[in-house]
Amino acid sequence: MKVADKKRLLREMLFARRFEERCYEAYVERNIGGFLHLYPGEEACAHGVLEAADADKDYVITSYRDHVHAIKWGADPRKVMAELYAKETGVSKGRGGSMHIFDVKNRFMGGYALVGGPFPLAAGIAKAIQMKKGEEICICFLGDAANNQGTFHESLNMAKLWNLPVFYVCENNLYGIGTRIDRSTAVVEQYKRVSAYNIPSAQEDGQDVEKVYKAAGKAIKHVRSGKGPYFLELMTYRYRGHSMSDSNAYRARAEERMWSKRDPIIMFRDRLIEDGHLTKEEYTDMDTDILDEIENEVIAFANDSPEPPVSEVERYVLAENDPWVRGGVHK
Amino acid sequence: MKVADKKRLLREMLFARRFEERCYEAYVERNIGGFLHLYPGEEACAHGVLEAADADKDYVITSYRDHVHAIKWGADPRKVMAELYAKETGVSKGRGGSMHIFDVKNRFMGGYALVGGPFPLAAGIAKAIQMKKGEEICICFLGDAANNQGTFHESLNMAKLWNLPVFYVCENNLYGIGTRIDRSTAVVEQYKRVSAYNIPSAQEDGQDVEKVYKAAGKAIKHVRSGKGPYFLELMTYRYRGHSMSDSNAYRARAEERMWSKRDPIIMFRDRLIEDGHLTKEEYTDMDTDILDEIENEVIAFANDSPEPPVSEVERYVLAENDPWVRGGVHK
Amino acid sequence: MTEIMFWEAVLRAHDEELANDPMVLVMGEDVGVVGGTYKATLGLYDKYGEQRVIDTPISENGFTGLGIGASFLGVRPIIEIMSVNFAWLAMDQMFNTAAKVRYMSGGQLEAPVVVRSPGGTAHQLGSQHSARMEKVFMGIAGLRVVTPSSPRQAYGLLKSAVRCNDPVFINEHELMYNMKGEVPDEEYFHPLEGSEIARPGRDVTLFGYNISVHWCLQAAELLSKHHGIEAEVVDLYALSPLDRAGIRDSVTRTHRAVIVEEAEPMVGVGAEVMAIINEECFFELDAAPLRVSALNVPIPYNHALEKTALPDANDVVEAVRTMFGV
Amino acid sequence: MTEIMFWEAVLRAHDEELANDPMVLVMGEDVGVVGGTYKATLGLYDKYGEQRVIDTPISENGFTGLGIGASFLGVRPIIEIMSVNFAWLAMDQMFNTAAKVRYMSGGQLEAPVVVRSPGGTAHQLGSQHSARMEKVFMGIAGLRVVTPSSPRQAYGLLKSAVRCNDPVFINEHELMYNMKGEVPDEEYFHPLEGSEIARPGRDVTLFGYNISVHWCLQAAELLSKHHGIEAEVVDLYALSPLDRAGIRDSVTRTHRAVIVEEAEPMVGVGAEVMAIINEECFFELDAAPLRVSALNVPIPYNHALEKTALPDANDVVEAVRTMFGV
Ligand SMILES: Cc1ncc(C[n+]2csc(CCOP(=O)(O)OP(=O)(O)O)c2C)c(N)n1
Ligand SMILES: Cc1ncc(C[n+]2csc(CCOP(=O)(O)OP(=O)(O)O)c2C)c(N)n1
Ligand SMILES: [Mg+2]
Ligand SMILES: [Mg+2]
Repeated sequence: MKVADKKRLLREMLFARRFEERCYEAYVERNIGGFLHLYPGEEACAHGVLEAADADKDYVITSYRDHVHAIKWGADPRKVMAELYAKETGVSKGRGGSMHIFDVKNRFMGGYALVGGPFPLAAGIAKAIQMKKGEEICICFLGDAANNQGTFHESLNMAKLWNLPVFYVCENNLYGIGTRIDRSTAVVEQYKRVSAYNIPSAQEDGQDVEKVYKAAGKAIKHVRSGKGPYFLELMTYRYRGHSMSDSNAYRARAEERMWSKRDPIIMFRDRLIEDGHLTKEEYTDMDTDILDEIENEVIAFANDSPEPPVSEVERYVLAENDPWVRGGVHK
Repeated sequence: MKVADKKRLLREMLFARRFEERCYEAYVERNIGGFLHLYPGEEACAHGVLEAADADKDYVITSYRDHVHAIKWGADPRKVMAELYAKETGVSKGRGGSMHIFDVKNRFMGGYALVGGPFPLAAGIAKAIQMKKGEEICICFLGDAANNQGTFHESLNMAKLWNLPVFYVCENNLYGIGTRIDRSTAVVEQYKRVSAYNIPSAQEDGQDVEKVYKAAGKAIKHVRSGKGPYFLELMTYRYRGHSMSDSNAYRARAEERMWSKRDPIIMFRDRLIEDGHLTKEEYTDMDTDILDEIENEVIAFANDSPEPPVSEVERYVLAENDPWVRGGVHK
Repeated sequence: MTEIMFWEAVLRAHDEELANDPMVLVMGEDVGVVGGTYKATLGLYDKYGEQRVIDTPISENGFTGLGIGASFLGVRPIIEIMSVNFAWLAMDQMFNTAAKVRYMSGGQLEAPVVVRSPGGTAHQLGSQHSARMEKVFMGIAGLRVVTPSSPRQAYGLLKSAVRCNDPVFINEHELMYNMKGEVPDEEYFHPLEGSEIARPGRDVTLFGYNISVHWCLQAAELLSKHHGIEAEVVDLYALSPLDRAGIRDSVTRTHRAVIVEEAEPMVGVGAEVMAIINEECFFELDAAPLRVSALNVPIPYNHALEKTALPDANDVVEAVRTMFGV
Repeated sequence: MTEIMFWEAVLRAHDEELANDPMVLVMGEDVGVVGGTYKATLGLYDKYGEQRVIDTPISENGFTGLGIGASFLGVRPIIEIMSVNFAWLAMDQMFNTAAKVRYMSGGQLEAPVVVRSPGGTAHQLGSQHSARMEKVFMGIAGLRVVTPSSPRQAYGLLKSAVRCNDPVFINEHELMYNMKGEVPDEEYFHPLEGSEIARPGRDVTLFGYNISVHWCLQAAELLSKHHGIEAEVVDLYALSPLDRAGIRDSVTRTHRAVIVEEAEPMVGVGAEVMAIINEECFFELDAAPLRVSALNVPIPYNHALEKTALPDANDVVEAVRTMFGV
C-alpha cells in the first residue's frame, strides 16, 4: 500500500470511529431511534477487506451493523446519518433506519436484520454476476454467531457447488449478543467449519488493517479469477454492547481491557508514526478535522433535512404502475 | 454375532424385502394410497445398525422411508401394513400412512415427511434422555440429500455442543429423488462434513450387514458412554424409484446393475452358506415361509381390519379434556 | 386456441419466458434433469442448460434466498417449491426479504422473483403433505399472490409474474396438473389483479379460487338443475391484492354470497372475503354470507376421513340450500 | 394481589414452573447468562443451571425442533423466540411437526411445547423487526394461540400453557413488558380458551387482544365521555380456538362490533371475528361491523410514518363515530 493510501485509510477508520461515537450521542439525544448497532473496535475488518476490493465493481452486503461498511463502500456519510435521523434524504429515504442502510448505486446491497439472511442473498448476487459473465464479486460480511444459522450451511454448499464469485467475511467478535462463541458453537474456529464445503479459508488478525488487507487481497484474487467462493475469518472485538440496549454485563472487564490494547486505529496510527509517515500533530489535526466534518456537515445535514411526507406511507410496497399487473402492454 | 442371530437377521432382512415388494403390489392394486417410498436394496443399513442397538432402550426416528426401520424396531408388521391400508388397526390408526409410521410404545418415534425434519427432533429426544439421566440413545436415520438442509447444520452443532446421546446414521444411496449427490453437494463424502461440528464419524459399506453392525456397535458404544454424538455414513443404493411415482429415468442402467451385484441379502446369504451355517433349501424354505406369513397374516390382517370411523375425523387435533385448558384443576 | 394440460401450460410459459430473456432462470428440487415433479419444466434443462435450469440441493430457505439475491441484479428467477408444505422453510426469505426489500430500501431495490408451488390437498398424502397455505402468503404486504384455476390462467399468470417487478407467489394445485383447458395460441399475459366471472348468475354469488372454482361451477349446475337457483361464480385468481370492486359488484347484483375454500376456515380467504363484503356492501346482503371450508384438522391419510375433512361441490350445494331454505 | 410488571409476571411463571417440575426447561437466544432480552428469564440460569436454562445458538428452526423432540418424552420446554419476526425460520417445526404429530401418529405422540415470543411493533424497529404474526399461528390446526393483555394474563397463561399437553404459542408484545398490573399472590392458572369482558357496555362491542385491548379501553372512555356511547370491550386473549360463544353473546347484546388489531387487515383476526359474527349472529347486527387495522405496508423506520401505519385509540374512536354517524 502506498503511504498516501495508508494515511487515507487511517483517516477513514478514524472517521468511522467518530461517526459511530456520534451516533451513540445522537441516540442518547433521541435523534436516532430503533435498534442501533455500533462498530467501534472492528474498523480494521471492513476497511481492510474493502480496501482490497474494487470499489467500481464489487457488491457488498452485510448485517444490521452496517453504517461503516456502507460509508467505506461509497455511501455519503451525510445520507447515512440522515437515514438514522429518519429523514427523506437518508440513503433509504428514512424507511430503513440503522439496520437497513442501502446504497444501491454504489452496489452496497443493504444491511439486513435477520441473522443469517444475507448468506443466500450474497450467493444470489454472485449467481447474477456469473450469469452476466461479469468480473465483479460479491462480498458478504457477517458475524460469528450467524454461522450457526441453517442458511450458512445451505448457502456455502451452493456457492461452492456452482462456483459462485462470493467472498464471505466472518467478523468474529467472539459474541452473538451476550452469548460467547464457545457457548453456542461446537467448533469455535470458524474458518475450519467451511471444510465441510471444500471452500478455501483463512483466519486473520482483524485488528491489523494491513494484515486484513493482505488476506482479503489474496481471497479476492481467488474469487475474481473464477475459482469460486472464499471464506475469511477475522478475529476482532466490539467495544460497546451489542446494541444500545445491551449493557455488556456478560463480558469480563479484563477481556475488554486486553482487546482495547489492540485498538485497530491506535495500532495503525502508531505504526505510521513509527515508520515516519505521520506525526502526532497530523493525527490530531486529522481528528479535529473529522470531528468538525461530522458536526458541521454530517449532523447538520441530517438535522436540517425534511422527514418523508406522511402521505407517502403506502409507497414502495409494490412497484408503481407496473404494466404487467394489468396483463402487459399488449392488452 | 452368534450363528442363530445371523440366521435371524437374514430372515428379518428377507422379510423386509418381501414386505416392501408386497407393498408395491398393494399400491398397484390400489390398496395403498398416497406416497410410498420403498427400501429394497438398503436392508443392511437399518438391520445392521438396529441389531447393534438396544431394543429395550433406544429410540429411533427416521424419514418417510420408514416401514422397515419400524418393523425392525418392534412394530407388528401386520399393523404397519394395516396403516398402509389406512385402517384403524394401523400403527398410526390409519391417520399417518406410509410416511408416518409411529410405534411409540416400542420407542419408534416416527417417520417424517419433511426432509431434514428429524435432525433436531432426534437431538431433542437425546436431550430428554440426558435430562432423565438415562442410558438410552436416540438413533436418527436420514438420507444423503437431507444433509443439505439447514436443520442438519443447526442440529449437529447443538448435539455436539450439549454432548447429546444421538447417533446420526446417513443412508447414502447417492440420490435425493432424481438428483445425484455430486449435483447437490459440494463435499460428497458425508462423513467428512461433520468435522465442522467436531463429531466423530465413519463411512462404511452399507451393503454388508456385518460391517454395518460392527461400525454401528462402535458408534453406539461411543454415544452410550456419554461422549456425545456420532455420525455414520453407510454407502447403499435403492433399487426402485424414489417413490411409486418415480420412473428412475435419471439413473444409468449400468450403475443399477453394478449395485444389484452387491445385494445385501444375497451377499449375506451366500456368506452364511459358504460358512456352512445355512443350506440353499433352508433359505428357500425361509422365503416361502415369509411369503406365506406376509400373505396370510400381514395382508389378511390389513384387509380384514376396519377403517377409522368417519365420526372421529376431529379427534387427535388437540388433547382431550385437558384440564389446563380451563385453567387447571384448582379452579 | 388449443386444448392442453395444466402442466403443459405452465411448461409453455416457462419455455417462452426463458427464450424471451436470458436473465430468466428456473430453480428448484428436481426441476432440471428430471424435469419437475409435475413436469412443469420438462425438457428445459436440455434446452437452456444447467446455468439457467438449476437442480438445487434440498435447502428451501437457501435457494429461495439465493433467487431473491439474484433478482436484485435483474435476474428473473422462477423458483419451484416442490410442495407448498416445504415453503414453511422458505418463509423467512420470502417475507423478511422479498416482501420488504423495496420498502425498507426506500425503493432502491426490488425482488422480482416468482415462487410457484403446488398447494392444496391431493390424494392421501397425509398431514405433512396436504397444507393449503395461500392464506399465509396473502397476509403479508409486499408480495403478490395469484392462483390459477385453468391452464389458460396458469400460462398467462406465470408469464405476467415473470415480467412484473414485484415478488409473486403462484399457488398451483397437485390435483390440477392433468386438467385440460384451452390456451390461446398467441402469447398471452393474464392480469395479476382482478377476478373473473366464471359463470354469470343472479341469485347468489359463489366465490372460489383455484380448485374450488370447479366445485362452485359444479354446484352451480346442480343448483340450477334441481332448485332453479342461478348462481354466479366469481373466480378470485388474484388473492393479493383481492378484487374488492369485483366482490362488491357481484354481491350487489346477487345479494347473497358463499365463499368456498379448500383450506381450514380460520383466518382464511373466506373470512377475508366476508370482511370485504361487510365493509363494501353490508346492506346489500339478503342473507348472512357463508363460507364452505375444510374442517380445522391436519389432513388424515385415510381416504374417507380425508374426504370428510375437505369440502366439495355437494357441500357448496348444501350451503346454498341452507341459505335459501330449500 | 401485588402490582408487578409484565416481564416480572412472565419471569414468575417461568420460575414457578421450573421449580414445580424438573422436566420443565427454558431455551432460546440469550435466555441464560443474559436473562432474556426482555428479562423474562432473569436469574433463572443461576438458579436452575445450564441444563435447564439453555442459551441456544442462532438456529431457530433447529432449537425449536429440538424442544419439540424433547417434549415427545415428557420434557416441557418453554422456547423463547427473541422476536416474532425470527419465528418465520421456525415455522417448519412448529407447524409441520408440533401441530401435526398428535394427529398423524393417531394420538400416540404429543408435543407439549410452549413457544413464546414478543410480537407487535415497538418503536422504529423497521420492517424486519415489526411483524405481527398472530394471524399466521392462528390459521393452523393443532396449535393453541394465546396473547396476554396484562401481567395477570401473562403469568396465568404461561403457567397453563406449560401444563397443557398441546403445543401453545404465546404472543407477547415488546412494548408491554414494562406495563404494570395486579397479579394474584397465590398460584393462578388462566384458561387457554375463552375471552374476558374488560369493560361492560351496551352500545357497541370493541374486540381487542394483547395491546389493542388497551386502545379499546382508551377509546371506550373517550366515547363515553364525549359521545355518551357505552362500549363493551371484549379481550380475546385466546386467538385459537377463538371464543365463538363469547363473541356472539356480546354482539347479541350490543348489536354492533368493531374489531381492533395491530396487524394488517388481510386474513387477520378482524376478518375472522367478522366471519364468526356473520355466521353466529348476522341478524343481530344493526350496523356493518368494522375492523380497525394497520395499513397494509411493511413497517417504516420513520416515526411519523410508523405511527401512520399503525392504528391507535383515536382510530377506534373514529370508527365508532362513523358507525354511529356522530
Ligand atoms: C434470525 C434472527 N435471530 C436472532 C436475531 C437476534 N440477534 C440479532 S444480532 C444477534 C447476534 C448476532 O451475532 P453475530 O452474528 O456474531 O454478529 P455481531 O452482532 O456480533 O456482529 C442476534 C441473536 C436476529 N436478528 N435474527
Ligand atoms: C423439506 C422438504 N423438501 C423437499 C421434499 C421432497 N423430497 C422428498 S424425499 C426427497 C429426497 C431426499 O433424499 P435423501 O435425503 O437422500 O433420502 P432418500 O429418499 O434417498 O432415502 C425430496 C427432495 C420434502 N419431502 N421435504
Ligand atoms: Mg459476533
Ligand atoms: Mg438419498
